Amino acid sequence: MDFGYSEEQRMLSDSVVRLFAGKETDVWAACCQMGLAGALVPEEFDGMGGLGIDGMVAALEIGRNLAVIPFLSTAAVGMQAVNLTGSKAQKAKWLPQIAEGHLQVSIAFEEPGARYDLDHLETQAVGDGDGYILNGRKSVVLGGDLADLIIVAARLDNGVKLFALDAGAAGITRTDYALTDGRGAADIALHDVRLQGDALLGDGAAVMAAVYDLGAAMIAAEALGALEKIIAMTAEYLKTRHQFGQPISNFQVLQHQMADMAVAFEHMKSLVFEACDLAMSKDAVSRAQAVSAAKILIAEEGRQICQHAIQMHGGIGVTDEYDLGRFVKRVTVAEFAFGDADHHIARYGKHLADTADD
Amino acid sequence: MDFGYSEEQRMLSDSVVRLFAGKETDVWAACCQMGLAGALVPEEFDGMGGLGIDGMVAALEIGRNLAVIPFLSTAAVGMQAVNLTGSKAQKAKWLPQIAEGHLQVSIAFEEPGARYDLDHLETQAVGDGDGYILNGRKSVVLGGDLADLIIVAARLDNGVKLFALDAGAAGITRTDYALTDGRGAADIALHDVRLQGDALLGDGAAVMAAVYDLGAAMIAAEALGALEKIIAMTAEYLKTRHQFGQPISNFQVLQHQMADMAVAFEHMKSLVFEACDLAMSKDAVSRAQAVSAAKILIAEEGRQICQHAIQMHGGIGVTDEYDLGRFVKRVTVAEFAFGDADHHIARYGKHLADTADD
Amino acid sequence: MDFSLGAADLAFQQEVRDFLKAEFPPELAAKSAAEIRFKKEDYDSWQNILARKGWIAPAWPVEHGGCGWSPVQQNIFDEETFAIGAPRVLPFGIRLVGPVVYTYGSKAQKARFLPGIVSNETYWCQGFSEPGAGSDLASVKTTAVRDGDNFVVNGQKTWTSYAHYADWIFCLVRTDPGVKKQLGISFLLIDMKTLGISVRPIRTLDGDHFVNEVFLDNVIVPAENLVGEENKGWGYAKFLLGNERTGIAGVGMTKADLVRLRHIARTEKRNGRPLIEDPLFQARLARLEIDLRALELTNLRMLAEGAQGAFPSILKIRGSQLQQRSVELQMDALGPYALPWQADAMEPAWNGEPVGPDYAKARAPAYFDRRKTTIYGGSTEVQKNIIAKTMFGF
Amino acid sequence: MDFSLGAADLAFQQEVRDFLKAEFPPELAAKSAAEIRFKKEDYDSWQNILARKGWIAPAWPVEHGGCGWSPVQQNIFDEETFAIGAPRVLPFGIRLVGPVVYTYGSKAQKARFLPGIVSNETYWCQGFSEPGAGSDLASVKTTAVRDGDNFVVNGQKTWTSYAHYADWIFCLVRTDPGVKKQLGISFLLIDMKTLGISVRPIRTLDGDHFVNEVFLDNVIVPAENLVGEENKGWGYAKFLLGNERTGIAGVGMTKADLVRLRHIARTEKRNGRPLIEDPLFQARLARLEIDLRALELTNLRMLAEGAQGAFPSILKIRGSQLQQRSVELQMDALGPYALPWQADAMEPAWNGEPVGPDYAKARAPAYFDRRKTTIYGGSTEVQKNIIAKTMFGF
Repeated sequence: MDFGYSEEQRMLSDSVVRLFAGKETDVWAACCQMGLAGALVPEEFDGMGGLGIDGMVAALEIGRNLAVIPFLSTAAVGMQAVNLTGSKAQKAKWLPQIAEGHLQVSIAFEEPGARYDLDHLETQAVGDGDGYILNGRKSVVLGGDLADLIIVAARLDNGVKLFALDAGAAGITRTDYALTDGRGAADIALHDVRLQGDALLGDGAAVMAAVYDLGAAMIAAEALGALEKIIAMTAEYLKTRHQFGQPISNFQVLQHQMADMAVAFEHMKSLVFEACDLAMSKDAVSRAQAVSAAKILIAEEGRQICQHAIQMHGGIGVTDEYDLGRFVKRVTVAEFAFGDADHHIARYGKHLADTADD
Repeated sequence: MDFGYSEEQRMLSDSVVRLFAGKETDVWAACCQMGLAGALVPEEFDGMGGLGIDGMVAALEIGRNLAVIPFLSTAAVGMQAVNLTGSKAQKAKWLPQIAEGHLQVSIAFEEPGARYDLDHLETQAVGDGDGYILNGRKSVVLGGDLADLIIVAARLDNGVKLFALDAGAAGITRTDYALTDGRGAADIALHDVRLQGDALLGDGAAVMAAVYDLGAAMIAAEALGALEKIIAMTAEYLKTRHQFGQPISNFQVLQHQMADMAVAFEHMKSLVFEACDLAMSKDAVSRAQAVSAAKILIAEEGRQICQHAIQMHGGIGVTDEYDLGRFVKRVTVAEFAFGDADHHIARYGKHLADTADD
Repeated sequence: MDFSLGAADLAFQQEVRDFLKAEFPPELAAKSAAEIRFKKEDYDSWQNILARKGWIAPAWPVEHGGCGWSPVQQNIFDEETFAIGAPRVLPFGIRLVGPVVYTYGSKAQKARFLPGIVSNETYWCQGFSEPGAGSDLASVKTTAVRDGDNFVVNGQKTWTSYAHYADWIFCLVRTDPGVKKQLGISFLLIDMKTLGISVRPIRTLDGDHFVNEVFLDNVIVPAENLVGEENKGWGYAKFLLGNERTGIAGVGMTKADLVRLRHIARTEKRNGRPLIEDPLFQARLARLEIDLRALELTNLRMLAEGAQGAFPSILKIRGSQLQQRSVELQMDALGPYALPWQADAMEPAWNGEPVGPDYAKARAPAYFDRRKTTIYGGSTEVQKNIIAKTMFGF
Repeated sequence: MDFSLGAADLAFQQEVRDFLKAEFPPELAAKSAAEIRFKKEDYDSWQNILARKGWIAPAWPVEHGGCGWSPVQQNIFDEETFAIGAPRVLPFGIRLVGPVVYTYGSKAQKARFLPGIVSNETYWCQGFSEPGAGSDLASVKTTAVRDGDNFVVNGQKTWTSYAHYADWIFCLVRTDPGVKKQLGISFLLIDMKTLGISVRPIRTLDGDHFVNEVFLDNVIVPAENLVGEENKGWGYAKFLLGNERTGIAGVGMTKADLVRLRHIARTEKRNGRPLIEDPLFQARLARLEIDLRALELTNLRMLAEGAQGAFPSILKIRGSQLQQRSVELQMDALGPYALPWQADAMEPAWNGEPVGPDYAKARAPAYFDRRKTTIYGGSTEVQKNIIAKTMFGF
């Protein structure tokens, strides 16, 4: 049993910290140069072959530093979708490009009205000679505004398949926008999009959940990093802010709220660690339960921490000029991306009920 | 709009207060003498013809004084079951006896495994000449340990009927016990109980809900009275108790917990008032929504108040020798009798969803 | 006990409804329904209608141009106007400075300032909060030094709502720095056009601009603009802060929020069923409706029984919490479409096409905006201190 | 990072399981399953088995008869014994006074007292709390006045768990009333059979008797029973209170509670379906399981990383809350059968027939009993004070 970073993880963490502390103009390019884009890419495809915990090491720093980079969309979930479903040739084509930072990839699994239900899939693929024709709509595709390659889930005959679409292909309409935390996304409409046969990656059903779980774990880790900063900022603010002739950290009610935050944070941290540890595991049940557990705490207790932090800051906490709000918005995005609390509690609870032993 | 007691309610309240403050050896007999047993009995049957709010006036004092008397079982729900379903002759036979305090009546609606669902009814009545034969089991019948008359719900042919059973009838087996707050109850088994034809009161389906709602409103009012005392006791305790060289009421965390209690209490009080105001209303929908609303707050926020009160008392709060626990146990019984929080939230929510306007 | 409105109040309610039906501008109703942010011209348009009708100052005595309505009538009016989505009447003249002027002002001040408020010609803003003061309102650092017939004012105010709309500002200023902080404060009325005043916008978490910093740099204020006595300003401020009784719970606003919430919950789906039928969401919605009903009744109890003791604080605490929970649950109802940030789509000038359902754009901004409700107007923490004081009698 | 047990720990876990399978008395297992309250003979029977095996003092150094296990091993042992429903080893000798004696006691005291503890011959109780002291443990009023080779002790202790089983009591006594309260306290070991000691039972909300008042009336205690130095007792007490690190979170107990809870939730029905499938109940159960997993991992993190800073307080707070929530949800799972009060049915001597399902009788008593967990051993409020201190660095 060991809850510390390995030597490699420590090095990765230090590099990311240094990079974010610097004044890079193109942060993602610098990240790619130090290997972050390939952190989770298998070694045989020019990556570092990292696992979920290695991804977490990066995600924590991304959250702590409010970095807006396509690590999650491209280097984690986009990469994993290709890696889990692609043929040897497809992987050889795309994964090294991802690792080098030359290709941005997004997953487009969710659809309007699906509300996190990956089985709710109306996008249709039909055979067309050697290739396929796709029609459908995808919603809130993270990184979809900048993606070069979009991994789309669609029904083909009676199965669910993943396809790799060139973002510039005819028939694709993107509506780009920013999320609450500033990262880009897009709604995507597919109208008679024609694909070559080699755009078919493979079976989607089980893989979608695996990819989605990795995304949930990574964004939970980002939120954990942001929450750590929120708690530290709030403690610091209470110490320096004076009211009624004393630092407001003297007020017992505020002291206890800080203590509540600390209690919640340490427990959340444990679950995020476990979720990330299992985020690339093939054991779908353990992975799903651990990821849902972490995601629920982030959504529920993370939100609580954010609300209390704003409250304890008072007026300054609700201004857009003060950094607190940016961290809070980062956590809020993590609440709603890759399944909200109710989605995960239902998934976790169903498994609990189905498997309760007697 | 007027939220104060009427002249009559003030008098009723004062009488009950005086009575409980006295040293009566037979409290219920004294209550009956002052008319409490007949407070809700229609005037034509020798009662005071009071409504839900009048019942509340009494129930509040019962809760404040931890009185163990069959007001709820006999004078409220037992009376109301007879009153709403009985023929003129049946009412003339039983209601004056109730009003005089010569008859204790309990309702036996719920059954093992029904979990507050009044439609879950397995007790069977079959015709037998001019009369009926009953078989079934009833659970947690409030006041069932001392009842002279038991109003039983049973299926007859395709309908649900209420029957009035003499508690001493052959075939009735009672298992008596005390509830957490000291009031008596019984589980009742009915094995080939033979009834005369005039034991049939009438249709049960709609009436059961009305009677049950009255019970829920009254026990919520009892709990409100108990909670008022709990809050007052706690405030008093904090003022007198010294620790670290000062009264512990100086600690801001405890001050804010008391404030939370006050906020919860005033809002609960408003809903209990409304629930009792509508508790004998024929408008089944308004009554049900108001009663469920009050019952939910009592169960959820009432429990919170109890837990915080114990916590703020520290060690003394968990001893059986100190009065606090008796009040807390009274509230706990009110949480589970006549439907728990989940029962009422489901009922309230279902109506909300069914009737949401667009 | 009687929970229903009496005949006179019912008739009043009908009168209000008839008036609103006849006079509330359809273009404001449309803006409200589409959640387009109201601007000065919108407030103006509605407040002018109310002023013409003589209904702009519900709580003021009739002699000063007010309605002289009872608290119950004021509450009816509040709820009815909120229900149709009317802009709230900006409170700074009507609810805040007006009563101070007619209670403590000189005859000349009454004649000068009150007509402009009830005719909706003069917009006011409130210069109480200062940087770093927070809940400690009496720690006023802005100074006013007597210089002949004038005061010279220097300092900074913050969280000044709608200062950019305002013609006048009412300020707490320190006129005696040598005494206990509550004793050296005066209450001064200042023309916003005076030389030396500048306004800097503060953008809030929802991306909107309604609060400002106000800088006062050697601002010359005629001494005749001093309200009441010098160094007695803290008393007037406490009067002002304690004066607002109806509307403290925000019942009307939260009711309107719940209408929207139910609409969203019927429209959104989870597992193919309307969200309102999802047991977890339904339970939360039910719980919120129940708490709102409790708040509404408790508010009515205060109106009927008088705003004594801890009552106003109790309503402020729960009322502000429900104002937060209602928009929080609206946001939760969206699921993935809570993610796009579309605050710009709430601006009248915006002409793009929002993504997701039409009610999505305002949800996250509303959630962030409402965090303020437990902070301003006496934070939840301050209100709890007050309640504890009444409970422990110290 | 590695979340799993290493090979050596897995082997140890297997050894513990094998031992428990072979040695845990079936009659205790039956009592535990039937929720019959353990009495002295039950504790005795199990603790004798552990003592014979040499496993009664997991954290003690081997030289004093302990196991010398690592924190992780101690945790494994805790969890395994809780899982089978074994009585917890009463902590007063093993966990509390023992380490004080072997750390601060004289050679003679070690020789005299430690063997009785590891052989399970001597039962101890803890004389710290006094009436009216609450969380202010240092406000000791019980006095010990030197009289030749003896102390004469007068005072009263309260919340003294299992004083009625105890042969000895370790007491905080005031030996110098003239100094700051923490500086005048001594740590005294007193034979419960000494003249002048009387024990009065206190019944708790669950109807059980395990705590007591202990009255000390001119009790003569040989000075050789003073641990360490006179007036240094507060330091030993703090050592004792801070010494308990494994088990602080109560993970094993709550895990066992959840096994029972799941059983109840599968058995009880709502609307004809198992309660565990009811969405609201299932969500609460899931939430509790998740919080327990978080607690378990956080506890392991502390064992691996060391019990520094606020860690023990964090675990105490959350651990005690989950101990409460688990029995609360068990009670809620019953519905109407939460109402009958059947605490007597938990007594070994009772021979009636409880009403409702067999698991009903202990639910309400357990709910009330567990309210103590956030009060004793450093209340939640005290723990939060400690956490805040570490966060603000004062």
